[in-house]
Order: sequence, then C-alpha cells, then structure tokens
Amino acid sequence: MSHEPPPANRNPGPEAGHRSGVTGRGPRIGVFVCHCGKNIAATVNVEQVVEAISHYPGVVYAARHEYMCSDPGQDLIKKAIGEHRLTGVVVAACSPSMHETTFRRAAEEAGLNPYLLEIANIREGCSWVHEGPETTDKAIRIARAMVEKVKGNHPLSPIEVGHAAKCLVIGGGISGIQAALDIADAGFEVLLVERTPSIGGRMAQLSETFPTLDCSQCILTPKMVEASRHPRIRLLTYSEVAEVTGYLGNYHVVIRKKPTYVDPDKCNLCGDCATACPIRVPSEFDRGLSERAAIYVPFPQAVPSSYTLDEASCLGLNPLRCSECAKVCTAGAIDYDMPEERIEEDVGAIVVATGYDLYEKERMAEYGYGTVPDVIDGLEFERILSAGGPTKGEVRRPSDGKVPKEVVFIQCSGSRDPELHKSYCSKICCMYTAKHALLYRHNVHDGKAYVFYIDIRAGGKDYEEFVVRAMEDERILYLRGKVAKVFRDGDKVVVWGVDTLTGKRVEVAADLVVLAQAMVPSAGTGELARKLRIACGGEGFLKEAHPKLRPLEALTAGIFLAGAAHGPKDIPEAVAQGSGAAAKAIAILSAPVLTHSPEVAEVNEDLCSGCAICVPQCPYGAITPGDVAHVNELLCEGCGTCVAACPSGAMTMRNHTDLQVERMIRAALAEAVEVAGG
Amino acid sequence: MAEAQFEPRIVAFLCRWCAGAGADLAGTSRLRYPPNAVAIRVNCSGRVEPQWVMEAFRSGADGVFIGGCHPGDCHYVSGNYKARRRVHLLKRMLSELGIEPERVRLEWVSATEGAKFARLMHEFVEELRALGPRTDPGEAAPSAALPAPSRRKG
Amino acid sequence: MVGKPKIAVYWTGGCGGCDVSFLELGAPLLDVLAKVEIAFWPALVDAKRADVEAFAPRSLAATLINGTLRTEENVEMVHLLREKSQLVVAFGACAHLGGVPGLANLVSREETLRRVYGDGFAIAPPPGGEADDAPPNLLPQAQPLSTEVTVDYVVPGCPPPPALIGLLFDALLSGDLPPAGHVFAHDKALCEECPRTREDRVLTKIVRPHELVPDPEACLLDQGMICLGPVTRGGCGAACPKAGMPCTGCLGPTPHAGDPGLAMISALASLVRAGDEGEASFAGEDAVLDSLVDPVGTLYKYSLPSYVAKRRSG
Amino acid sequence: MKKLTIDPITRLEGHGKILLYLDEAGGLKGAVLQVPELRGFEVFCRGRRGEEMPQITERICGVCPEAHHLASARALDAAYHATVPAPAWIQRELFYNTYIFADHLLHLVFLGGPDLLLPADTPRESRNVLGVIAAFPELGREVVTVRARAQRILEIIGGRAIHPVFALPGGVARPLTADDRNEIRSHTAAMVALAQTFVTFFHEEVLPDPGYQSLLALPQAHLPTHYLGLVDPNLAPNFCRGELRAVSPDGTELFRLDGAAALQKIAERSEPWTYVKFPYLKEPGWTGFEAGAGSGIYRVGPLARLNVAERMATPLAQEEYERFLDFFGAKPVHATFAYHWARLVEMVQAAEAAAALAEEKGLTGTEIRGKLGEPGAGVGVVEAARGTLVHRYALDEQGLITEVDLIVATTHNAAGIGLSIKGMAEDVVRKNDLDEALLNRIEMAFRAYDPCLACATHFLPGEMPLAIEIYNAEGRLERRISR
Amino acid sequence: MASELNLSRDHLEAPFSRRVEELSGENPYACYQCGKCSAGCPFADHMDALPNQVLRLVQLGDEAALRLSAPWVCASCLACAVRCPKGVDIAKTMEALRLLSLRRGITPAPVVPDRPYPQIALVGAYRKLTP
Amino acid sequence: MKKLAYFPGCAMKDQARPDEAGTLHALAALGYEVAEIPRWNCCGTVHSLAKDDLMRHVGPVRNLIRVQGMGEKRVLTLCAMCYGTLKRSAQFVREEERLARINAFLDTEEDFRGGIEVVHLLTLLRDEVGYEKLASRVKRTLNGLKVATYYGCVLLRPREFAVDDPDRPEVMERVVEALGGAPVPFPERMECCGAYLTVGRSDIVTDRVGRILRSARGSGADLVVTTCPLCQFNLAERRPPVAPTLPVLYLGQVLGWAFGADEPANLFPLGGAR
Repeated sequence: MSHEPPPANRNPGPEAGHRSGVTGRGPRIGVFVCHCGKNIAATVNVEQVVEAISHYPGVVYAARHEYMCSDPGQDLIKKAIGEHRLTGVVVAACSPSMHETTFRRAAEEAGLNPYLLEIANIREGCSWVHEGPETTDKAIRIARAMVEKVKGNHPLSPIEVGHAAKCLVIGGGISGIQAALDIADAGFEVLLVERTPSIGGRMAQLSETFPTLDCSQCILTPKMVEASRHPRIRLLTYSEVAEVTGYLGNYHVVIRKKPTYVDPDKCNLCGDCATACPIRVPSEFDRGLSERAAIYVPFPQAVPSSYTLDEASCLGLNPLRCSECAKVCTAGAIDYDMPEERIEEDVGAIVVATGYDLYEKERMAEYGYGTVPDVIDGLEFERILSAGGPTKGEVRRPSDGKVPKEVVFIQCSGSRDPELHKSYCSKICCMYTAKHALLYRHNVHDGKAYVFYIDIRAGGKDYEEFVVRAMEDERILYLRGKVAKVFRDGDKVVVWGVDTLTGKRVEVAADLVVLAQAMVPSAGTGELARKLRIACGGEGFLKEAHPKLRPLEALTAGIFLAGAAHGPKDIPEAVAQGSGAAAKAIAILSAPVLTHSPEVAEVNEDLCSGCAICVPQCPYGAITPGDVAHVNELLCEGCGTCVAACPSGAMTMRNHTDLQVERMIRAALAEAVEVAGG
Repeated sequence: MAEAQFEPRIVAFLCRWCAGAGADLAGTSRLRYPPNAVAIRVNCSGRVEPQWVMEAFRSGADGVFIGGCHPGDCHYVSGNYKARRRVHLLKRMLSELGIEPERVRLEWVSATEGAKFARLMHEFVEELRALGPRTDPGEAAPSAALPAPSRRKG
Repeated sequence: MVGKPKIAVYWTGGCGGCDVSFLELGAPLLDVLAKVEIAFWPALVDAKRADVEAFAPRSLAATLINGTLRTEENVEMVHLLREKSQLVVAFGACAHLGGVPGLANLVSREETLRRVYGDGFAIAPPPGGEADDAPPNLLPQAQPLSTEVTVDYVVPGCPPPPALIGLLFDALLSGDLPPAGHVFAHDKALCEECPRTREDRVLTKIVRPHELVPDPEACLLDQGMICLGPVTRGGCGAACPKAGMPCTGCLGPTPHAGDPGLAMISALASLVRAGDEGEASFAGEDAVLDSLVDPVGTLYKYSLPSYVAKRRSG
Repeated sequence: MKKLTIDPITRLEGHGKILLYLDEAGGLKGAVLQVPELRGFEVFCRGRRGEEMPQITERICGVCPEAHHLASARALDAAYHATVPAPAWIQRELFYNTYIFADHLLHLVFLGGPDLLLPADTPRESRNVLGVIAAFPELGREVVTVRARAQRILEIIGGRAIHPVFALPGGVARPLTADDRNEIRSHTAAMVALAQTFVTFFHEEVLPDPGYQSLLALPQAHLPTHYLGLVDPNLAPNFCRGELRAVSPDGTELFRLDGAAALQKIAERSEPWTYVKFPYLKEPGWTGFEAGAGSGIYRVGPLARLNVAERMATPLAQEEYERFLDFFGAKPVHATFAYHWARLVEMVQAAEAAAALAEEKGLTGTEIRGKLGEPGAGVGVVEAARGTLVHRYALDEQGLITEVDLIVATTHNAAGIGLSIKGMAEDVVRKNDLDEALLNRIEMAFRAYDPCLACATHFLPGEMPLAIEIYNAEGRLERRISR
Repeated sequence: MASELNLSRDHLEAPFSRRVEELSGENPYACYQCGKCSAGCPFADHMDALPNQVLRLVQLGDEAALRLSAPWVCASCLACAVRCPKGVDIAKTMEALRLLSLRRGITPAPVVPDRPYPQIALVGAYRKLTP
Repeated sequence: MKKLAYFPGCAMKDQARPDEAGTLHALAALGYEVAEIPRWNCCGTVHSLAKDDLMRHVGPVRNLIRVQGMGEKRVLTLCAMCYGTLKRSAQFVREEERLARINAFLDTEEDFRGGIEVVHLLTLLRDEVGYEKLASRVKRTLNGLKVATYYGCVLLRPREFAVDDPDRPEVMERVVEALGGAPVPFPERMECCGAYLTVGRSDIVTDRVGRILRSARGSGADLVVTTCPLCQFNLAERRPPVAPTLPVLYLGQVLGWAFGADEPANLFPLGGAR
C-alpha cells in the first residue's frame, strides 16, 4: 500500500491532465522527533514514529532525541541539515508556541531558511491528552501532515520597511498627555489631538482623587501646561482624526481642526465676549449644572487658554443677526470666517487614548434620572464637590440649592447588569463612591451617607484602607444590595433598597442620590476604531492584541491603547498605560528598520479577475481593488480570510496554500500507518 | 463477540490564537480526550475553506471540526464571523448532498478553555459514533427530493 | 494522396446546442469546413456508426464530443471514437463538466425512470425485435467525458461561444497545439471582461433575477444577485451579465478555483452582512444566507457530476 | 428474419435510430423509430428555482432553445399570475419570430435542405450543407450570412444566440436601447429580403423538380391525421401566443382552447422499446399506429399550423400561402413532404413579422416587468419551429419547482413520424436493391418533420392516462401497465 | 427577621445604637460583614440570628437586635473575638445587648433547674443572666 | 522549697477536690510550698465584657489584696475560670485611674498596690519548672496513653490573658508528653463546652459536649483532660445519651498520679499505664 497521497492538483476535476504548481526538484525533508523526557515518550512510541516517518515520501532523514530543544538536540538538527542537504525540517515536539523560534533560529544557523522548518505538535495535542496505542498512530499522522506542509513551503525573508519618526496621540486626557510627554521627552515629535477645546479630559473635571485626596486639577494642570509648551508636541485641540491610511511605521493621518472663530494669538482672555453673548447653553464641563455662553472657555485652567465660539449654539456666525462678541472684542480676535483646517501628517505609530463617558443615566429609569432633579451621576457630583464647580465646592443639591443631609450613593448603576445594561464592572466606582461619601461627610458634618453596593472592589494600593476609612471613620453606611427604585416624595428622594445581609428591605428618604454610572467608551470610539481598523470588544472598548501578554497593543501593528478607552481604569492605571503605550511607540519610532512577517497573502496576477470579493474581507484594508487585486504586504497580518473568500484561487497565502492544506488533510487521514499494536 | 467500536476520523482546523491555544491548554492541563482528531493549525478560522471540509470528507474523514475565537475576540477582528457564515451555508449544501450537517462542527474556544476543547472532542467523537461511518457523497445517490436515508448506527 | 485532416463531431446526451454553436461560426465556419474533411457528424453529414467502426485507429485528426454521458451506448461510442482519434476534445459544458443534464444526478436512475414512466417500467426490444434492439440502458449517473476517455482539450461553455471554438480551430489548423489538458477559455474569471462596475462588495440581501430590474452599470453581485462570474472562466465576453442576467457558470471554474460551488459558498458567505458584524447580526446574516434557495442547483448548474458525484480515480 | 438498422439517423437534432424488420421474402414486417436517450429533465427540474426554468429547459434542445425559453417563461407568467407589459411582449415576439425564421432556414438549407435541394442520386459524401452550398454558392453564402444576422438579433435580445437568458416570469431581463433597435432593424430587412429570394428560388429550382413532385404525390407519404397548432384571433398562425386549434383530417374544427384547457384533450401512451411517448387526442382515442379520422393520432408543425389556420398574418406570407393552397387544391394538406413548403410559408411570415415588430415604438420601452403574484401553477404554450410546445409547472411558496410537465413538438408527431417511416419503408422495401440512397428516403420522410429527438423524450403530463405495453421477444404482448 | 426598615440620620443616631456602642466599646462600623465570627461560633446553630447579623442590626440601628435570643445563647467564649479580622470584639457587643435588654427589663426565659448545679455554674449564670 | 501563694476558688473545695489533691502532691514533689491565701472569696467565675464593669473586679481584686497581704508577688490558680477573672482584674487595675477607683470602692480594705502576677498551673509548669524537669521527676509514666487535651475557652481567650498561643496552644500537650503520655490534639480542643449555659440551656451544652467527645474519640483518645471545673462538670455530666464513654479527668489528677499520689478509684485508664 502506498503512502503517496492522491495527486497534487486541487480537485483535479474534469480537466484532468492539467497540472500546475508542482515543483520539479524532489524534497529532502528531515524529521526530528523529541522525547521531551517522558512528556512525549511516555505515551508516544517515539521509535515507531521515527521508523514510520522515515519511510514517508520526501523524508530522507529521521531522528529522535531526549530533549530536542537542548543544545545537543539542536546540534543534531543543524548537523543533519548539512549532512543530508535537507530542504525542509519538521520537528515533532511541543506546541509551536513554545519552541518554534528556537528551532527556526537553529535552522537558520545551519543555513536553512527558517521558514522551511515547521513544528509538529505531538505533545500538547497528542502525548499529553491521549493514552494507548492510538497515541502513536496520531503522532505519526501529525508528523506526516507537517511533512506535507513543509514540502510546499518556500524560503522567505522578513519584509523590511522604513518609518516616520513621529507619533500621533489621540485624546488629550491624562493618559494621552502622559503618552505624549513620554514620547516627546524621548526625542520624537508628537501630534496630540483632542476633540474638545481643551486638553485635560475627565481628570480636569474631578474634585479630589482617591485614595490620597489630592486636588485633581492641582496635579493635572502642570502636566497640561507642560504638554502645551513642549517643543516637540503639537497640540491640536478642537480637532478630530478624519482619515487614517497606511501601516505600521507609515501611517498617513488626516486631522480636521474645527474653527474656534477666535484667534488665540489675539485673544487676551478678558471674557467680555462671553458676557456680551446673548446665548446660554448648559456647560459640558459642569455636566449641565451651570451654563456657558456660545463663546466660552470650558474651564479657567483650560489649555490652550483661549476662547472658542461654539458654532452649534451661536446664533449663526452671521454678523447681521448677532455680532455681540465681535463688537466688544477690543483685541479683534473674533473671526467669523475662520476656516476649518486640514492637517496631514505621516506618523510611525499611534496611541489611542480617547477615554470614557458615563453610561447614559437616562437609561436608568428605575433610578428616576431625568425626572428627579436630585438624582445625579458621579461626574456631576465631582463638579458639585469641586471648588471651581457650580456651587464653589459647597455640597448643594441641584433642585433647590439645599445642603443635602442624607445622601444615597448607588454603586454598579448600569454595571454588572448583563441583563439590562452593561455586564462588566466599571472598576473605579467603589473607590470614587467611597471618596464621594467621604468628601460629602467632610463638607456636611452632620450629613449621613449611605452606599448601596454589591461587592466592594478596592484592589489598588491603599485603596482598601481608604474604603475602610470611609466606613469606619465616617460611619458611612454600606448597604449590601441593589436599589430597586428611586422616586420623588415632596422634597425628598425616596430610595427603595435592600440590605441582603439582614434580609431587610430598606427605605431611605434622601435629599440627594448619586449614581455611580457605568463607564462606557467615549462617543465616537467605534467610529475611530473603524478608521484605525482596530477592533472593539462587545462593549465597545478598544480591544487589545492579547489580554495578558500584549495589553497595550491593538491588533493592528503600530497602534497602541492607553487609558479608559481600553476599559475602565483609574488615574494611576491610565497614566501607567499611557507611559507603557509611549514606550511601545518609542520602540517603533527609534527602530532603525521595521520588519514584518512574510507569511502573508499574495495575488496570482495571472488568475485574478479583479472581482474584488477579497477587498472587504480584510480587516486591515490591505487589499486595493483594480484590474487585479493588490495586497499591501505590510498591512497584511496573514489571517487568510481573503484567501478563503477568493472564489478563483487567485489569492494565496505564502507557505499556507490550499494545496499544502489539502495535502495535509490527506496525509492526516490516509491509512497505512504501520504501527503494529502500539 | 463484541463488535469493535467505530472510531471516526476527524480533521480539526484550529485557529492559532484561540482554539489552538485552547487545545494546547488542554494538553498542558493533561485533560484526556479521544485521539480521533488530527489538528491542522490555521492563523484564523476565517482561513478555513469549505473546500477543505469537502476534501477531508473525500479523503475519508467522518467529521470536520473548526475551532475559532469567540465572537468579538477574533485576533483578526472578524475572521470568525466569516467562518460562521461559510459553515452555515456549507451545512445547508451538505444536507442537500446527503452528508449529515452535524458532521461539520464550528465551535468557539478561547485560549483559556482547555476543558471546553477536551469536552468538545469527547462530544464530537460520541456524536460521530452515533452517526456511524460516512458514506461517500457520490456512492449513495444523493437526493434533494427524497428524504435522506437514515444512517444512524444500527 | 494526403487528404485534408479528418475530423468527427459527435454528441452524447446533449441538446445539440453545441452543434448549432459550431454552425454559428458563420463565415469562418466555411473556412474551417474547407480545410478539413468531416468524416462523421450526425447533425450535418450522413455517415453512420458502421462507417466509424470501419475507420482505422487514430485516423481521425480530432474528434469533438459534446453531451453528457448518459447511456451505455454513449460510452460505447466515445470509446470507439477515442480509438479512432488522435485528439479528443470535450466540447461544451456537458462533455466538460456533465452539464445541465448532470443535475439528474440529484436523483437515482431508477427514480428517474419510475417518475417518468411509472412503476415497473423496463426497457424491451420493439415487437418482433431482438434483445439488442432494446434502447440502451441509462448509466447510473450522468458523467462528464473525462470519466470514460482521456480528453486532450476542452472547449467549455453551454454552448461554447464561437470565439472559443475559433481558438480551438486556430490551434488545430495551425498545428500549434497547446499542452494536453488545455481549456480554450480564459484562466481569469469572467469579472475581468465584465463591464459592470464593482462597488461595495457587500451582500445585504439576495435577490433573484425576477425580483429586480438591475441597474445597467453596477455589478450584479453588488445588487444582490448570485452571479457566478467570480468563479467562472472568462471567454464569453460576460454575455449574461451584459444582458442583465447573472452568470450561471457554464464555462466552468477557473483553473485554481477547485470546486466552484464550495468556492462560491465561501465567497458569498464572506460578503454577507446584516448590520455590523457581530453576535447581534448572526440571525440576520443567516436569514440572508437562507434566502439563497436551491444552492446545489444554483452553484452546480453545469458541474454537478464533476464535483459532487463520485469520480473514478484517474 | 432480417433486420436493417439506420443508426444514427443523421441531419437531425437528437438521437434516433430506425429499425426495419423484413420477412424472409424481403417484405416489411415492421418499421420502428427508436429514441435511445432520456435525460430526465422532468425529474431534476423539481427543486430548482422557477425563474431558472427558461434557462434550464432550453438545454433540452439546442436547436430550438428559444421555444423552450419562451414556453417556460409563459408558464411562469401564468404561475405567477403576471400580466406581461407591452414592451416585454414586443421583445419576446420579435425574438421569437426571428427564431422561427432562423430555425426554418437552418432546416431548409442545412438539415432537410440536402434532401430537398439536391438530386436524389447525390452521393452520400456531398449530401449535406456543403453540397448545397457547392450547388448554389450564391444562395448558400447569403443564407449563411443572413442566418448569422438573425442570430445576432437573438443575441441582442436574448443575451446569447444559443440558450438565451432574457425571459423571466412577467417580462424580460432588461430594456432595449435605441442602438439595439437600429441594429435589429438592419437585420430584419435582410431577413425579409432573403425570405423573398428563397421563395423565388423555391418556385424556380425546387418545386418544378420531378423528384420533389413525386414525393409530394407519393401515396405512402400521405397521412390523413388530425392537426394541432396555435392561431391568433384572426385564425392566422401565431408562434408564441394565441389559442390551440385542432382540426380533423377533413378540416373540421375539433376545439379552440387556451393551453391549459387544450391539455385536457390529450392523453399519452408509452412503448417499452423507445424512450419516447405517444400522445393522442382523447377523442377519438388510441386505436393503434394508424391514421384517419377514427384515430387519435395528430400532427403538429408547419404543415399542421397551415392546416389549422385560415390565413397568414402578413402579406407576403399570405401570397405564398395562397400558392400553396392552389397547388394542393384542398385543405387540410396531408402530404408529409408538404411540410417543407409550409415551412417556407412560415419563414416568410416570421421575417415580415420581425421586421414589423422592429418598428414598434414599445420595443425600447422600459416597462418590462409585470407585477408578480404568489407563485402557483401555470401552463405555457408556444409553437416551436417543429410544432406545439407545452410547458406546465407548479411552484411552491418559495418559487421552487414542484412539478414539471413538458410536451414537445416531436412527441406530438411521434406517432405520425412512425407511420411516415413505415409508409416510406414499405415503398422502399418493395424495390429490390435496397441501397443507401433508398434507405435515405426513409430518413427523408422522417426529416420532413424537422424532428427534434433531443426534445422528444421530454414530457410528463402527470395526470394524463398512461399505458405501457410490454412485448416478449416473439412480439407477443406480455404485460400492460396503465395509470 | 425580614421586615422593612426606614433608614435615616435620626434613626441611625438613636440612643439604641449609641448605647450599644458605649456599652461594648466597639465600633460596629468597623465590621465589614465577612462572617468569620459566625463561621467559627460553636453556638451559631442554636442562634436565631448569626453573630454577624446581630452586629449588622446594630449597624443599622435596628432594635430588633434586642428581641433576639442569639445574645443569650452566646456563652462569651470569645472564639469570635480572637478571629475577627477587623478586631471587633463581637462578644462585647453581645454583652452590651444583654445588658441593654436586662436593663430594659427584657430577660431570657426563667431557669427551671433540672439538677443540682455546681457553684461555678451557678455563679457564672447568675452573673451573666442578671443585670 | 519555693513558697507559692495559692487561690483555690470554690470548685477546688467541692467537686474538683481530686484536682487540688493531685496538683498539690505533684507541686510538693517538684519543690513548691503552696500556701492558700487567707479569707479568699469567690472570683466571680465570669468577668464582664461591658465597659461599665467596675463592680465585677471587686471580688478578684479583694483576693489580690490578700496575696499582697501575704507579702507575695504572685498567686497560683488551678481553675481556669479563677485564672481568667483574677488575671483580667490584675490587668485592669494596672491603669492608675482604675486602681484608684477600685481602692475608693473597697474602702474597708487596705489599698491594692497592684503588681500581683496571676499564674496558672500550666504556665508554672512550663515557665518555671520546665518540661524536662517535670519529665525527669515523674514517678509513674503514662506510658503512651492517648490523652485528649481539652483547653476550652478561658485558658486561651481573650488573647491578652491566654496561657498560650490561642490559635495553636501546646502547653497542655507538652505537659502530657512530659508525663509519658501521647497527647491527642483534637479539633474541638479549643471550642467552648457551653460553660454556664448548663444552667437553663443544658440542651445546648449537651450538644456541645457530644461534639467535643466525638471529636476526641475520633482522634483516637483514651482520656480527656481539662483544667476547668466547669468544663469537667459539663463533659462528665452533660453527655448526650449516645456519646463516647471517654473518661474526663482534671489535669491535676493525672499529674498527681504521675507523681505517685494514691490511685483514685475512678482512674481506670491510668491503671494500665504505669
């Protein structure tokens, strides 16, 4: 009985006789079977594997070793490559995720192109999970299949590419600022793009920070100023990323800078314009708890320090209708004809730090948000606690300005609720709620604070102690249980909850209710992710390349994630990730040359009809349609989805062709494995 | 004398990042499962072609397993969605051609689900044993109009 | 005397469209006919089977065979012709791939006979005739020509477009023969020659030709029609798409497409969308995919015996 | 007993075999036409998409795919309860008349032509289209050219010259453009011109030929059968719409009904020695293989259409029709070889009709699809070049085919052809030395029908009564199966 | 034990809560309700509320704690006290509850002697079960 | 001979008489001259856990004043309860202010000056005699007898007054070892027997005792020893109807036996020890 699998052509079909893609030179494959001590040899009869595979067509040498990854084991391979003039090597050993690099390096040292070596996994996928004689049979099948693959492999070299020495940082919150500063300090140019008129992000809105109770703005503003003055940071506020093309090391970005209609060089910040402006709209910065004019500075320490005329609220940028601001501006800074700017740059890497929003409170119907004015979210409470906030730091409730004597804090509002809202834990709420309650007690000494919680998650340096302090020192009553309903009764906000520890239902007639709303990715994250061709997880947060080993990288090479856009994070984590992403970016920016795996998709131009079915399959936009499709091999990550989609077989994958796989299938299934008894 | 138990032949296409890593974890955790499946590693379940599945059947496989990342977890963003749709359409065609669609199984297995991988291998082998050996799609004249002949193991 | 090269044209289970297509060569046909001697061609000349049996082996320069193999008589005849011919050309989709009559393989021979003639039907000789006067038995399955005899060349199509027939005769008459197995059509898919423009490459719905008057410029696949152009050899000038109808694949798959139905399944499924890709759209995607009715009949209209039926090893 | 086999019958579409049984004295015991193939369309069309049927059933026959294409579309029109808008009908009719013209021309020159145009003693090697072209080079070239132009019209409208793709339930695939019309117009003019040339040629070169005259007069080639064909409201032949009219051998109208109703008048029987079946009129019914008013055997095709019609639809055709009637003196005309002349008359009408339709304003109209209702069942009837063609389908709610019945022209004629062969064989066998040329005379009788055996095995009116008789080797009836 | 509780500032600062805290000298809010006390209490099976629940009622200012039998079942063995991760001596809270009850005239069921007791038992019981 | 003030408490003169006898015999053999303090009164058995518990310290402190009067710096207790109350009060009055308040209250007594150390038999044996000396003086070895060492609550809790590590005590085990026995540290050895609940809630005590005895037996013990008369009473008298018939002895009884005291009639398991 023959080992030879059926003829080479894929589905020879009715056009028999037509053969293509068969190489003339005979393969000389070496197979090296590892005992891995007892790990493989205990269940797989290694001698039999060697014996069986040595008779397999194309195999000219087969050997075994106690530990193939050891130096003597590697030497065995190197020696055989030379002595037997091997054109391909299969190492039957552990999972390729373990030692593929080791063995390929050894092959290269022996003069064999590393891409001509493949690992047949007979440990994780065989010896460790099976017992009995079939284990050896399967190991032989695995090895045969890999021999078939190697027969079809071609020598390849990594693709080299130059790059731009500049980095784009998207998002001017603390994480983005940190990343920008680190990269700029390392000597590279940075474009820091922020959507709103000022950098600072969420941290600028906060009062004090847990667990140290540092003043948030006091520690943030020096960083903001440093970023704005840094010679290598170009700050682009009121700007959005419009287009991103290119690939690792060579991204071409287009940024749209919206007109502020105020010349920052002329504006002297006198504020007369805002006073003169007839328009009042809710202040975004104060979360609607105060009003601003159509021409405004979001907050006093804003960076850059200049007024912005909000086109949407302005009476129309039409001097005939209203030009109050221009009339009072002695500096002549107001320019109704300011155009939108379009900035195009080439960057080598991108850091995405677009931050978070709070989950829409309006969705929490049971908590009365929107109908009960004294139900607010955590960021609103931050503003109320802030010295620069709408109440100048005095705790007063929105409805009537009364100092609330009983405040209920509701944790996990929208979080950990897979049924109706968000399934994940928003991570920082336990801490900021404790902080809120504690600061409230500091403000209102005779006030009582209640916290409804499910669990307290205070995993962080000095965090548990902080929560204990709130409970023990400030006598904040923690009630384990979710609140079912919040409604208004006179000037009280009645909260219906439960204390699951005693099993008692609880009713509190509060003055103010603060919801620790779930964190969600900031608006537009999904759209930006599409532009960047990176992925979002199910909840819309940016997805990392590997949850453990590559937490800072997006799936697209050269794009890094920082801050809460990637998932709920507190300030130290956001800063750490910003620095981490910066380090990753710096590694690219400072590399003399970048390399890319050559195992990518390739178009056979003699076969491609230009049908373009491949084009939308590519998550990286690597394929350009045309008379024949073109693959940008630097963008291609090698998933092969386009190859499978290509109906005419014109798209192939280097060293993973259909022909190879179909031979592997046949080799894996063919009978005549000569294992007698096992 | 007891009849030898039917041992189905299976080809398993496992994506490198999730299902393949999950299979490795099953190995690291020493979870025993039947040895019927030979794995072929692909970068992404989106690389798996319906033709491979048919090639496997043509080459004597009784079942084909495709393992990809969970929805939302694809290393390449969306390859697993393509795989899912291809398998859905392929199964409809297989049933028209007289191959039980249950012989093709697409499963989401994450890198941490070694136990799930092992369980799926057990399950699939059991299911295929119940189905019995596959008859060649060309041997028994497939009929779109006639009820598929029962191939339950007797 | 060295005469003109002799050629034969024969049909097995076909419709005759291939013969007519040959005749449609128009004026060039006369040139061809002037350069060859037609030794056997039931549609055109009066030579009989007995004459063929009398030919010397390999005395025919080329034999063009169209039609699927459906009866035992078909098989006898093609073996006979193979023996008499230097070159055998599978002419048209039936000989090439099994053709539309190959769809009969979805039903067994016995079932076909039962449904046509009722239970208990059995062929018999005419009254007074001998046993071998009975009509020939049907083969269990329709088969492409290559399952019985070695095929040197293929002229694909249902019927072959005159331009491709011209290519065959250019080669035959010039003596500049391509390698065995050559298919006289393009290696690239039909899309290459289709004038329609391809835009979004997303299939949010599947429409059937009678449900839509297609935009005259846009790709039919983009408009939701199942057009097999991407998997089918070019060479016909994209006649059907130009006429507003999707390609149904008569020229057969491109050389590396493999099984055209499976290749198309992969391509079509890849293009289907029901909103953003993700778990939430699975049901919607399946609904789109399920609206592709009769996938086997649609995707293997001309090729079922080649790709689905068991082939003889060869 | 001696057996003569003509295998294959040549210069026709499809497979046919003629078996002649002679007694020891050389007398004819039996003559049988056998169709040795079956492709099973009726079976495998089930489960296919309804709208695919015009493109699938046309693969029954590559000579008259247009007929199947349109019959199929008409059956689908009915199944979907669709009213076909005028522009779509104009496209279809122009297409169809062009087809009739081209198909008749093909037969007159390529298939039947050599029998008709070349002397009876022409050697076999030249008894083909090349012989015809050699004999009449000018006409030959023009025929080839104009046929190509006709094919070009079919290609413009149908998308492809052979196996068109344009007809859909309720209409056609796409609107035609002004450029399309201009090109079509130039071709139809050439068609009309050639038709006229051919008429002249016929009257100068063919009709006066004593060979043809003797064939027309040959008693064995006279078959007094019933006739069936489509007529328009003026009782002129129409090839693709109208009602089915049947007349008896003496010309009396038996019925004039739409397709579905007319189908109820027909039954069929089956013989185990051939894959073809034999339909007959339930009134008067099956009395064996015999002609006459008492037998249900009827014929279709050009001669039948002229026999069921009272006039032609176009002026030049009417002129030729009148000459035809004058020649025979009475209607119905039973001479089998008159099929050729009838074909010529129709070819003229088809060319004229095509030319007229090419001028219709609606030809380039954009309203090309009628609104479709829920799919159900429907019958479509057209006149293929060689006779009446009936498609009947049932569709399920998804528009997939659940039932298919087809009766093709050559099937209608199957019994008549059998009788003609037998009659001709009797004539031939009486002559002492049975040479090849004489045997060809048997084929000539067959070819007169322009039969299409590729089509002929396809039909299955499921509800029709079916009788099968099985004979033993001695010719004794062994079993009779009926449904 | 299930009932509804209206929580308010006044309620939580009512004399009951304060007295318990004063008598026990323990901050009930230091307890984070881990339940380790209850897990190790040799008498928990005989109590109508687990020790941590008793403390929880104190946190909530709920006088229902006084109507429980649990404090009387507590034998002051201090197993809870030595184990508490927050250093809350729950036995002291139990003692406080007993004392508060006794001082409010709430007493456990009267003792019906089933046999002669040694002095040590009588003295212990006397001292725990009287104000 | 070392002089040692000794506070017997009520039980030693009543049901725990064998304990005292055995202990004093052994102490004499170890060179101690034990002097019972004069006019001792009840220790109160249990101390209060409430903040306002001044009254509860009066009894113990009065006893400490007697020790002070003897000119001794420390006092020995055998009963675990007595040890608990005396030790706690001695600790309580270490604060000046409390001492003053107590002295003011006890105006008929001489002022207590504090500084009296309360020792328990076990700590004395461990810290002063030492296990080695103890072992070397033993006259009759327990000869591997499996002895379950039952601490109960008061010896170990609260943590400040524990005779040993309250989570991992070993003193009683080491003493048993020194006597030649094989100590059996069983899971329930530190869990309360129910103490005074024996009055009024004997059901609870019976349940507890059952668990303790089953635990001891389950660990293979032949004998249970304790130093608390209340434990001894409960373990002996509150056994559930179905319970291991393990003998329960005072540690002092066993100690005395090892030092050659007259064999008590009911010490059957020791009979076979030697």
